[in-house]
Amino acid sequence: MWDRNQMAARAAEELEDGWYVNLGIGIPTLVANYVGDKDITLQSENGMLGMGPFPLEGDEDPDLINAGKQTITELPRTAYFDSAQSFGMIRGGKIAAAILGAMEVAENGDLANWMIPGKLVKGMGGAMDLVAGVGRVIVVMDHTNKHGDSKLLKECTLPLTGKNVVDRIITNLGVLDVVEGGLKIVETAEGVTEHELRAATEATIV
Amino acid sequence: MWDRNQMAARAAEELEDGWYVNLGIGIPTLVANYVGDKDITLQSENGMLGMGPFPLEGDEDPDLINAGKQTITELPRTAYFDSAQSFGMIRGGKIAAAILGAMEVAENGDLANWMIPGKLVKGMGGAMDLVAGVGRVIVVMDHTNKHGDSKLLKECTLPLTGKNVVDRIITNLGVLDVVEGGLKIVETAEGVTEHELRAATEATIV
Amino acid sequence: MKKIYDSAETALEGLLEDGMLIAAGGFGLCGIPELLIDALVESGVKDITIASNNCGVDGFGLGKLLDTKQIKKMMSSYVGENAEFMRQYLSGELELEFNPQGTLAERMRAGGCGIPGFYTKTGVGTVIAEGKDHKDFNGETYIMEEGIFADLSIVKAWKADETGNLIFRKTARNFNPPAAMCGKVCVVEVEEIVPTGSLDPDHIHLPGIYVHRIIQGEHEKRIEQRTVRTA
Amino acid sequence: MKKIYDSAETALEGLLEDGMLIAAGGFGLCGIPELLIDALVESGVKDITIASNNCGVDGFGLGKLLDTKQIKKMMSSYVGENAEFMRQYLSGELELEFNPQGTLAERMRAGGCGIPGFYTKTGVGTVIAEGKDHKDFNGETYIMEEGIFADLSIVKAWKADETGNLIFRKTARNFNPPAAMCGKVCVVEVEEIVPTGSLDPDHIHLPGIYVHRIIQGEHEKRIEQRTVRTA
Repeated sequence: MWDRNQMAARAAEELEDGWYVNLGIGIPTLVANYVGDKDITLQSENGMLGMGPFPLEGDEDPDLINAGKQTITELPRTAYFDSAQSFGMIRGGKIAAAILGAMEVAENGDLANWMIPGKLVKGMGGAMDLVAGVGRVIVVMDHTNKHGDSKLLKECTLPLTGKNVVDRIITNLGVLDVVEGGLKIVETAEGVTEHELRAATEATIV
Repeated sequence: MWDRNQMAARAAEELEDGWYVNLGIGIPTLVANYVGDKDITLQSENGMLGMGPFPLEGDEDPDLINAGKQTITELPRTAYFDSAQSFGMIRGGKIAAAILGAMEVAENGDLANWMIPGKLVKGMGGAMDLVAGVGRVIVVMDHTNKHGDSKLLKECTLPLTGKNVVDRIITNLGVLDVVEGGLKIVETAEGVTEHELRAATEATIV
Repeated sequence: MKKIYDSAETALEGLLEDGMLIAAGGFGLCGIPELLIDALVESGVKDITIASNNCGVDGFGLGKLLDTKQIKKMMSSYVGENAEFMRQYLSGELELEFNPQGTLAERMRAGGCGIPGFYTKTGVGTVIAEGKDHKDFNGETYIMEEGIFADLSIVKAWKADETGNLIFRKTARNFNPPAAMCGKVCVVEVEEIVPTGSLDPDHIHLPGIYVHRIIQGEHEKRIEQRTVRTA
Repeated sequence: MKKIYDSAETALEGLLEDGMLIAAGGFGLCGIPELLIDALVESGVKDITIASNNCGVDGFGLGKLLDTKQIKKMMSSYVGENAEFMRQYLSGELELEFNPQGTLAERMRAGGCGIPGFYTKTGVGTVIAEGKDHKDFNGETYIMEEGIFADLSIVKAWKADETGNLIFRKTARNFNPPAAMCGKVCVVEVEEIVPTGSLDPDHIHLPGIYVHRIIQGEHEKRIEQRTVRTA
């Protein structure tokens, strides 16, 4: 079974040299630590390409934050722009991949990650634009919720972020692709059998 | 009867302090010489606000031209931007007025100034966007063509640049407004009688 | 035409009306028009609709206008981390029109550019698409979103010259240019007003044509999530 | 990912195909991709459609591709002052889709921003509106224009860093950013390539994400209408 960092490391393997990539909040943010010597440029959808690491204590700049509102730094390649331009490049397919968290993923690639009606209203932020626009949508999340129920479902129960948008799912139990008819196991995490992964999954595995 | 410079001077009276204005090619360009101490900012729709005068000999810069492709200069207030932004501000109604030349104007405010089918293909350039977007469209042109025929018509015969778009017409014979039912004489040029102006006009004068 | 005003209060004089639509720049607490928000609180204007990505945080930024119940409706993409925003919405005290972040930014730009509607893939097949025109282009389905035409824009920039040419700083630019573009009147607060001619015309992010009134002032610039790394 | 190529010819390698749609930056002869145009002439690619405000002048800029009859169709706003352009159009040798200048710029931007269609007042009631969807918003009629999705963009900038971040100079910016945005592949020629990190991130006009290949070269930068004043 993979921990958060191992999931992030596995997700980093998805990225190709020269790609412009958007990382969501949570585990996806950790992916930046594992890109190694690949030439990856991170977009922060609030208006920046070339997102650098968190600042050193004392170097925080209130005018320099990421989409999670965290203080960050710039890099030699950094460029700033406004929100309309930022989502123009997202919608226009210039971002090769987005790595996002999720509450639920359905076997047809539906994604839900922005609200639980009557309970938790987070808002979609830029997620709906990202899943509609980027080249490849990779979800990184725990395989089950805190009650032990599968988050990979036959159908999403929560309001959707996007329909038929997820390409690949990386969980603590393994890697699955959305294919014709359901999900296909690409690999299992260390120490996880295919049987265990299937047992923890509600979605159809083909 | 007004000459070119007098027409331009009369057109300059139309402009109000603080306005952003677009001047077309030809006589409209001369209007800039007559704004006096009014605070007028000229747009050049190829991507500039704050257009300055022609350069001194030797100061021409190939990267600094107006929409007529003439070399120009910048001013302390100048800002540059791209063509999408430039026409965004035109379409969005941020330009208070455009002063344009015309081949024909109809009594309902239709304007034709971009082509003579089969004969002269100039292209509309930015004129269609300007007449659709700016606050006020002022046409400056000779009252008649070289054959002595009225350019103020009941209906345009040439392909339109815009429908019901002209607000005011300044010619060598006087000033007319487009109103319900036709054109209304605002004033006549020095030495021109209302009778003469009417006689030279095909459009209905109300 | 003097665009410079001496306070947020005077800069808003004659512009406020109950029930109006205000577009506000800023993302989270970054690049928000703090001074103009405070002046809106002071003014007591009510039943306003605000188009803004967020609604500040509890007690700061646009959150102050939630506390005073001056906001009737928000057009936003994100509620998270603002407890009062979520509470007022869930209790039905506040209307909330969810806009995907990119759709919101593009709707503002569209309004400013005289574009009353445009098609986007964002939100197709979700609640966002309900009741909206659908249209196929090259075999893919898109929905129509409408331009936002605000009565007033409130915006924060880093520097302005006296004609209103604006420069923003780093990610504080965000929604400020599109918000500025879509208002009938745009009021801007800056950290510094510089003499006209001291900005390079190629460095201007938003030309003064969009800017009607300018004030200069001190900004708290609160940080929402202070995160650091160890050396 | 090395984006820098040593010549216009190598930068276009593998990208050209007969019948393709190319978006070109520039206005008149200002800010045109001279070197890439010359390489297109050399390549012999034919039946191309070019989206560009103008088609150069007789014998210079895109006008060279008229002389060689490589262009099947132009999408432009302006023909004037190019005799061969007008001749080929009037004789039926060349297709010409007239686009109002602002519509052309917005169509390019839209294509680059994933917007397949938008509404505009420009051209309503004229030949431009014929055959296009009409729709009313707030009692006014608008027409739908479609985004341009080009196979290739050819663009001229002033400076690029090694990651393709671009800076333009004065009115030579014009159509270059929207043209760059709407191409599947974008090739840029610049006067100077500077080391990454030497451009201020707040001064970049077009981020490198839009730029796939870059060349540096000498530009003639011919002036179309040299006009001067007397001191």
